[in-house]
Amino acid sequence: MQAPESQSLPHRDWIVSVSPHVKSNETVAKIMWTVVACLMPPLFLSVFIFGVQTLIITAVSVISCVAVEYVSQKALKRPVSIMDGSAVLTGVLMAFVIPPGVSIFLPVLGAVMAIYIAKHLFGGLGFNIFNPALMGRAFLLATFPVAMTSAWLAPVDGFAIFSYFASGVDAVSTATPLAVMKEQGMAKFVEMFGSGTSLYTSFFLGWRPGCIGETSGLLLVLGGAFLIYKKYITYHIPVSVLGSIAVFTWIFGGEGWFGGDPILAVVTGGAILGAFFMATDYVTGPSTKTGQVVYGIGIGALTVIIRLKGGYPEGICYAILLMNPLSSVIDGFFKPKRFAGPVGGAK
Amino acid sequence: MTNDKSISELLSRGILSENPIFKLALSMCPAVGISTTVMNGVMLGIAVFFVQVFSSVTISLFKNVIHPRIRIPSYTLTIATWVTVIDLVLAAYMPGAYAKMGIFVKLIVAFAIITMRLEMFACKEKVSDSFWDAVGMGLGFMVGMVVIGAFRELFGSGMILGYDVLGYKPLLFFILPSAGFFVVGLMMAFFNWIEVVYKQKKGAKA
Amino acid sequence: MKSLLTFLKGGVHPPEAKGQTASLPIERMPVPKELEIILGQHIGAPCTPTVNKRDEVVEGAMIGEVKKGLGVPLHAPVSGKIKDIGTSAHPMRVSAPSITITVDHEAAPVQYDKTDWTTMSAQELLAKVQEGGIVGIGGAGFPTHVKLSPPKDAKIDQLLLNGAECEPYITADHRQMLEHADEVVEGARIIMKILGVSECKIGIESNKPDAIDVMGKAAAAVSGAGCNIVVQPLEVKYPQGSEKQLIQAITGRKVPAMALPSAVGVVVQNVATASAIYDAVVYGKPLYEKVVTISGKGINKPANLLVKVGTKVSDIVDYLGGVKPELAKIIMGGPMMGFAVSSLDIPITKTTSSILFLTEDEIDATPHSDCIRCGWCLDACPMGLEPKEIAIHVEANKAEDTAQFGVFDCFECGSCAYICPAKRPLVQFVRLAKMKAKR
Amino acid sequence: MNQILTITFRLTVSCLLAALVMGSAFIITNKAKKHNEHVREQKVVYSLLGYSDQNPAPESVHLHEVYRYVVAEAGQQFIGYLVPAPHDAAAPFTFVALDLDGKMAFQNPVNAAEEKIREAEDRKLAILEAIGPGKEITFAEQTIVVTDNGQRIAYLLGGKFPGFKTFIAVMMALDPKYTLLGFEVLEHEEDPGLGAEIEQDYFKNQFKDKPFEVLKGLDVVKAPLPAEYQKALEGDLDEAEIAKLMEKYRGNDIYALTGATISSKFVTDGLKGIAKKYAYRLGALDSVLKEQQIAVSF
Amino acid sequence: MNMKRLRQLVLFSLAVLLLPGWLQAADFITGQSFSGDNEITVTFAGPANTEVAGDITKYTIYEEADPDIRLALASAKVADDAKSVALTFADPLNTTQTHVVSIAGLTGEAITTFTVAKPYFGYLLSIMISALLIQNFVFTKYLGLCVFFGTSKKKSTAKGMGVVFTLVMVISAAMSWFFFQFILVPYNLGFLQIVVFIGLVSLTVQAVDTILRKVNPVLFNSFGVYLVLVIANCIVIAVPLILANNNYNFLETMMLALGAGGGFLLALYLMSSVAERLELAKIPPSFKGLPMAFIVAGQFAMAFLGFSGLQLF
Repeated sequence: MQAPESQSLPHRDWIVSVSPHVKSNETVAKIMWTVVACLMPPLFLSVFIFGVQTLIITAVSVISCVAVEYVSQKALKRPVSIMDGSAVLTGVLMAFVIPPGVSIFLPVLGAVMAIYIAKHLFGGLGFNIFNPALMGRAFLLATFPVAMTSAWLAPVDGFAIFSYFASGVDAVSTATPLAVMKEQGMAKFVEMFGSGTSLYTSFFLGWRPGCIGETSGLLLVLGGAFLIYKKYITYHIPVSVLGSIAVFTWIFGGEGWFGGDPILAVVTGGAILGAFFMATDYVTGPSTKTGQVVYGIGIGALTVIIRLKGGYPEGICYAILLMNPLSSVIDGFFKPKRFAGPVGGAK
Repeated sequence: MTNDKSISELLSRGILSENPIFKLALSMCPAVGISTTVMNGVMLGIAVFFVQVFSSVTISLFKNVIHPRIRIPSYTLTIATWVTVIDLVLAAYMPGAYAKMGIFVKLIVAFAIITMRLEMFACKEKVSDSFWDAVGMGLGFMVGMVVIGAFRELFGSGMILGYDVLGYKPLLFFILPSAGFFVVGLMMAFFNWIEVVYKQKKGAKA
Repeated sequence: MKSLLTFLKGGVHPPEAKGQTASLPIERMPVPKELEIILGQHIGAPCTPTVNKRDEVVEGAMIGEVKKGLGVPLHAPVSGKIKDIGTSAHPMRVSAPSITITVDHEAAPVQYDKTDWTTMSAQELLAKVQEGGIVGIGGAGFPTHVKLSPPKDAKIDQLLLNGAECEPYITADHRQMLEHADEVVEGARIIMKILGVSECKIGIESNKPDAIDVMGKAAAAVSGAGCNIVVQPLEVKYPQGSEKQLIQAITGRKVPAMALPSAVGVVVQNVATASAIYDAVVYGKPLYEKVVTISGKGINKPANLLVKVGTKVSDIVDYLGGVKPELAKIIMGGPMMGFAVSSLDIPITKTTSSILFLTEDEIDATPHSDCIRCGWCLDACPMGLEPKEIAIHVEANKAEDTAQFGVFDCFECGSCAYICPAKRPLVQFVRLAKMKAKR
Repeated sequence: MNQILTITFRLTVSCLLAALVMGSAFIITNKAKKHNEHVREQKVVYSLLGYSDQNPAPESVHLHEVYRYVVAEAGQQFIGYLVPAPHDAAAPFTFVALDLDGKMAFQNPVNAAEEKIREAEDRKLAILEAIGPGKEITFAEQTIVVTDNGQRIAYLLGGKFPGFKTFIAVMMALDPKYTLLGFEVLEHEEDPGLGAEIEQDYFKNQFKDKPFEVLKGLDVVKAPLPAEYQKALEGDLDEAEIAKLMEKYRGNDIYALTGATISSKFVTDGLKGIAKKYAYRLGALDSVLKEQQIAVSF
Repeated sequence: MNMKRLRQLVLFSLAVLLLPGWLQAADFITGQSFSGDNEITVTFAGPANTEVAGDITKYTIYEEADPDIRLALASAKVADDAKSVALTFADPLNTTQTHVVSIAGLTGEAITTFTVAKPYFGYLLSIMISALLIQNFVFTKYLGLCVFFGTSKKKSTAKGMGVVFTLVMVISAAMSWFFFQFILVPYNLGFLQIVVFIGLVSLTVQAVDTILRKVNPVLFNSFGVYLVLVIANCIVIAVPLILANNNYNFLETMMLALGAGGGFLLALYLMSSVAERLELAKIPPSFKGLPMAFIVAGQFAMAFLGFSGLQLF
């Protein structure tokens, strides 16, 4: 190659690559870290109402996920990508769907399942078929059924968190609203949690027993809304999941038809967390908008089926896991509309 | 297939190089379904061993009488007969173990490995060779089942053959039904990996 | 104010980055010592030289022609002496046959006389267009006279002028429209006569309000019975300048896959092409000059230059005071679809619209990672294709199966690769797939 | 044609051979199977009564099997019990039928060997023969009355009730005052680690020694098992301590298994239902036997 | 002609399914069902005598199998329009049992008797759904794994395979049921079930093969290849064995076969859709192929745990 003639040119090689030469400033890492950031407010609220234990569990979960990611990538001779935040996100999400009172040993095991088996065996981020965090949870639920279904803590009065530090009083264990509803009936539920608008608001704000990150609907919705605003997710999946949960619960949830309580169905359990942060996982969900709506409705329907008729009080985790493998089928059905068909085709 | 096969060759083929579970990947259903304890593995292994040996010998004995057109029906009949026999025997004398294995004893009748040995080996070879081949295959199946069963029993309930070895239960997960898939999958991968490493070492030496 | 139109599906909105040059008037660059004119400047068969080494040529004289097949003649941009008939560096191919002319700076400038085109027949006009060596300036260089003679069974009812200029940085068309609005509109009228249509719409993106204004006035001045030229403001969205997207944006019609715009009764021409047609028909001046945007943070003095075809990039760099040390990438064409070059010896062709000197903070050099199936590329693709699937299949050595995802409909606009958060070179994957997949 | 004949012939022969093998295997094993099943059942029964290989049941202990049938005759229904008669009676068994209000309807001696009575089919035929035509009988259940030196010491009841997954089959023992002596889970498909814990001693022993009065109203509480009680239930304490604690918690409801409230509730309700029904029926049967002076072996 | 036959068959079977419901209701009683744990709701054709309907002493209620155990009523609440009554019981009801309700003096007759049971149709459906999802033959019963792993690489193959399996399973289950019910049980030949069932499966396969070849060669060409694989497969033989164990009646058998076949089809389809994605994935070399398929199946099995304990009806 000839040297540049001009004197004014510094001598160096120009980058030669394929078009386009400008790219948007969105990166995978940016997306992941933003989602993680959106999950921080609910976590802090959780620390506030359940105690530091939740923070420790989340930290253990994150650290073990990152560690497993590092080890897996080293072992499989792949580039280490722990800085892209995906393992951190998996760690946070997995911690969010386990009860606050479990041993810190659990998330370590869950991380192996979530990161190594459910993700890296498939080829790493982008190739997994099932949502790693939820697979980790399903594994923990199968392995430690008692801890995972009973280590719930009652939310403490806002200021008790400080006395927790002072006195080290153990938190009070309790049952989740959905479990009470399922196992002890609606009467007991009303006795424990009350009813009406104050119930909805306290549940929506997060003052209820539940998994570490699922209780505060408000903060989760705010986080989700921020992601929608940033265009990282679209409204399709959250709206269709929550909408179908509400509608199906309304139709089938009560005695007879149309007697269920749609608002309660949305604000209890992990519906909001699942709808905004789990079901919207890029890798395991469909890519087309129509497909996403169908996927969301499927998740909502399965959630309601499991909640009302199934063996578990909450069903959204399994519902998402069951819909995960269908996402490619759904994408196959709802391919994006081509700009125009071939010549001679219908215009 | 040559006619001259030493007994050890016939045996090792079934147990190692053509292990029905890890190598041929046949008869996977029980390997996943009821491999939660070593005992289950041994029991079903015995049943399969029995059926395999008796069927092989029977077919080998009557190979000249069996008309090629009704070859497959004859195999099926033979296998079904011996399965019925072992089913009745187990039900009568080992009701506890039999109950644990449930429907899988009867399902030996549909094991691909048995029919395959009959078709590939017993219908052509001498009775004694067929016998040893069947013994190898039956043992191979049993070994596979026992290995998986030992793994799951040890890590699932901390026991081996019902004796408490660890004193605590490490991971309930392994005795759960769905773990069967994971354990078999991981073991297969493990054996593949060993093979690759072994070959590499061999290659490095040569 | 008319409502802003745009195409329906996909598209992205990269930073426009036109501020550097949008307000700079077109500046005629002095002719350098030497020009290298590449013989194949249009789609079709390359020209064969009609001159020999050491021949003297005058500005505007034909130096190459296409004897067989699709093509237009090539003209000498300057008076001078044929120095060599050899090869030159080329942005897409490594090298290409070319004619080198040593410029005769002493030669008297050629004078072109204005003629009245309205008296000419459509056939004569078309011949003038061909003789003028006019090709599609905005696009790949398709011979314009071919485009202006649509198949007989096609009923053309509209002419669209493409003033969208959707690629970032480029302002050449913008300046042309501002400074030569009348020529553009007149060129449009010539085309309308050739096609025998009475409707013409000029699509201009709304980030060029001054151009919309000036063009609107120019169009209104000539519009009347049997000639209706209007300016249609468009939403700012890439790739609006693509023919099919522009047609949909303005007319709402969809051109079927593998079909030409004439299938839906439309012919699209670039505004710069219209201007060139005006020159060729009214003055008989062939296409040998070109407005090129020189921009990017890596060049000392950005400009909109009127350069002779055949001017080498290095001459332009010298003229503009050299490049900055931060320069990382040189692109011929727009940042979305242009080609990165490794040498400055490349000459300008009829289709060169810009040369960008980009620094590292303008380009993205992040290494790409695996697809995370976010589906953004599906949303961005203006053709409704599935770039992620194409790429994943190519990576898994299954490029043959990609036809189902519409790989052949792709015109490589780069929207998908622009938007991809994993920074995947999706266009490159598509090109690979096109090579391997069978229709 | 010849070929077809050959094939047919050979197939027939092989079928016959196979049938021969299977048939003989069946005949040989069938008896052993029945014997072993019976032995297994007896083992469960004795273990519930507190006997084991180390501590075998004394000679004086006898098991008396009572079979209950639902008898239908011309739109009317009766509850019939096949009860063993004393050794000196004319027929070894008596079929006693009660009407739905627990009043005597009819009784017939059944003359059949004990081995025959064990076989469901033979038993049915024997009863039908004894009670005469026009009646249909459906087997309902089998219960065992245990006597020691002629004194009733326990009742053993089998039962099957819905569980969380499928059915839970149990065998339970009641003393003559219907105090629950204990129960054994025979069959279940509950979730490992959750509902499957109903097999564990600390759950089963909670039911031990619940008096009938408590049993009738027994419910499940969703509260953690007190540590001392758990130790007592698992037998980790010395006997006096255990007895004290068992006494302390005797009147309590059942502490549900953690994470398996539903399974616990099913077991509790199931046992409660079986015991209540049995107590009612045995009361009716006893009063009829007494009233009609029908001699039975227990 | 064929379609007409089919329609007749469907109508007939629907009639058979629904008939019990019609016959059971006495004229005045238009509806009776369990509502909740300890409640039975009875609806009448017209307004009932509120004094009778609201008097708990007029009712005699027992489980069909236990006619001597009367269930204690806590209250009988007559609706305002007197067209229905809600019977509340002291203890929770065992709703799996058929309950017999008699009301004295409600109508002209002395005693009105009718039965309350969960809809039989629902029971049938629950058998099918159980075999389809809750006890999915592949993911929770581990049957048919060889074929499952062998033929789940392409969606089209998976669909064809699943359909053929379902077909064979339904036909062979029907034949096995008849054989079992009318030959093996009456003649005490239960121990021959393995031989008989496998023979019937082979026969079915042969018959389907022959008929399909004659009737619909196109279909045969697309399905024929799978037929060979069906014979020696445990999932097919498992259906008759299960029905023999559980003493199912014919309709229940059909539902089980349909559910099992459908479940197999579902599993194959799910697995094949995933397999198409797996082919593009960067799986570590030692996991390529079967090991990965097992891991995926394990994950499916874990996801299917979500259905555990599901009771739709």
